[in-house]
Amino acid sequence: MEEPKYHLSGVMRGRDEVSGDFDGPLDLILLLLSKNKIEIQDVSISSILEQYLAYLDEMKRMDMEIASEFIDMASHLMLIKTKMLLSAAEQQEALSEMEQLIHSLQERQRQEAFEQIRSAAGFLESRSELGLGTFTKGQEPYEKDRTYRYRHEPSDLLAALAAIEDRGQKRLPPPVSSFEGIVGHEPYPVTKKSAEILRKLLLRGISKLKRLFSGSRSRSEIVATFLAVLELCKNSSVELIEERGEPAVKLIRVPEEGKEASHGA
Amino acid sequence: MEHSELQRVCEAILFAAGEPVATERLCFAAQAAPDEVHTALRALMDQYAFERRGVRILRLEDSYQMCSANDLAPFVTRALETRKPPKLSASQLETLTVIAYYQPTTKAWVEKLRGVDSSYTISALLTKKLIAENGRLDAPGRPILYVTTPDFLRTFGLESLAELPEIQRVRIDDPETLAASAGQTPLPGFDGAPERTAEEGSK
Amino acid sequence: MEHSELQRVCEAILFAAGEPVATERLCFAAQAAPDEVHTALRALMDQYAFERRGVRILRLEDSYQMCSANDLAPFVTRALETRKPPKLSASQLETLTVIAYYQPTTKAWVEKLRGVDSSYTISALLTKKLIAENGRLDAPGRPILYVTTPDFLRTFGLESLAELPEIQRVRIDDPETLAASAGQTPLPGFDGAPERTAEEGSK
Repeated sequence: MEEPKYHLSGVMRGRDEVSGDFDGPLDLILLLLSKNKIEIQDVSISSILEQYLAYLDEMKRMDMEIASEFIDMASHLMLIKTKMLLSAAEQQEALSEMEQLIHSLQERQRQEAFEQIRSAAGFLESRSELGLGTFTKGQEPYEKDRTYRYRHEPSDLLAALAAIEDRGQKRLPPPVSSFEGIVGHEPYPVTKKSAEILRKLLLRGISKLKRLFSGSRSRSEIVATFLAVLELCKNSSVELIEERGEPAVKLIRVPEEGKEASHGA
Repeated sequence: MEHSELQRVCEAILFAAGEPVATERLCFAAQAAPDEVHTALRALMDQYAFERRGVRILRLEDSYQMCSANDLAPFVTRALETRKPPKLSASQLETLTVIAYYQPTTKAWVEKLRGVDSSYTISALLTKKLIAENGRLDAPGRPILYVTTPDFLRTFGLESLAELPEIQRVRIDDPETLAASAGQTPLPGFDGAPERTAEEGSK
Repeated sequence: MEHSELQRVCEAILFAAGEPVATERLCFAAQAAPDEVHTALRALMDQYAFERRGVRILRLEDSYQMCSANDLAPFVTRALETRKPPKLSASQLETLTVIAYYQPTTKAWVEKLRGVDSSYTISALLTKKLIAENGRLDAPGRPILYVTTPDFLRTFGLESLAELPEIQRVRIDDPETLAASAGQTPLPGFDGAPERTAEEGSK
């Protein structure tokens, strides 16, 4: 019959192997397990027993006194092993005793681990005065700076333009830069022209379209006047009508900006 | 230079407080006279200045406050910013491109070209300091004009706007272009152009 | 002694931040290499100590933090009308120690080692910011994992977890606590034990 395997993987490392200083049989077992670098998962009652007995023999050989509890443990281990070889019922009993042993080993190990923690806690306690007296402060308020800090390729701009064009299915008008050298300073601001026209219309209410261009001294002034009329039509300040067969401009209402502009002028 | 005990005490208190601490309180905590506190702190302030420290102590009326050195604010800000700032979104890039090529220009023009509301992206670009306001258009409503900033040039590794990649120039009488620009807000330096007159006039 | 620009920058940032600032963040803000930052700050720390300054710079794992000199606590508490935080109770100290050595670890593991319910002490340690939650264990019930904080290091005058005294750590393999050690990151200084392998934990 194949001997059952016991999983003792919780038992990882015993105490200091050199000192051999242990309190009882459980510690001895833990020590043996770690000493033989048994990857404890697959340890068997046989290997525990073998090592345990070998260790006792070694102690005997060195004429050392062996405490009775070690002998008790040896007989206990042998009993478990023996039961393993007997009937199914006995085997069941052995299994549960083995489980108990494992549990004891684990508990022993937990205690040991906890002792370690206790000693480390003592170390921390002795140092806690250090930090309890240091004060820290809160964060100083600061002004957020969201200046963009990534780098991009100029070609990203072209890609963006292409995206706009694709979406609109139309080509974009040329940029201002295309007109550099062609277009100079605007000598006749459209707003100023609008104000001028409004002033004239406030006096007369209506004016022939042609008449609005009468004082123009240059082509660009004519353009400005024309744009101003369009702008005023657009915001419904004036309307284009026909008077005596000629186009004329009629005042509807003075827009807010128009008022300001005419006051300012 | 070793600090006097009073200087150490004041330094620790001003640090831990972070905010202004009244002289009175410093005196109470350090069990010292106001004159002593003032003298100690004056010496400490001088020393900070002399050593070009990253922090300094300010006297405010009858209080003292420790704070980080003014000139280091950009570093401090960069360190304290918790989130990595987001990169430009596609719509921000589009808006930025329109402004870069048509500057100075208005929100209306950006929206005209992009075909979508662009208020949010414009304000995001302002925060990122990639564009800036630059006066108002001399037209009804006096809309704000936007231009790109030196940070824009840096971001795209350009020395000047002249280095912007050339875009294909379109013919003015292209009917599609006419449609695109119809009713747009006039641009300065643009709306007096004879070409535009032709456009508008042909409607 | 005049400070280097990097020292000034780091000093200003550490002051302004108040909390521990990761070296990485200092490097990013100061545009310097980690080595340069460490060297500059080490020199600054030494200088603070040498001059018996009222403030200190602490290194906490891979962060730095400015704080007041601990011998001045009585003055600071008097000025700010705060109190020194109360000492930790024995059970808090035990729980904290278990978490320090076995981090990231679960409440179940703490209770396994201590043998008593530890919910209350864990929540007290969280409030004191000595421990923090750090994700969940990928195991049934997805228990919360706890780690120690930079405040933990500062409180115990440690520069890093590696300065904790070495102890023998165990893993007790039972179904309840199997989870506790799963996915543990070995701590520097006291690990490398081949027994604590990932596959054991992930069984």
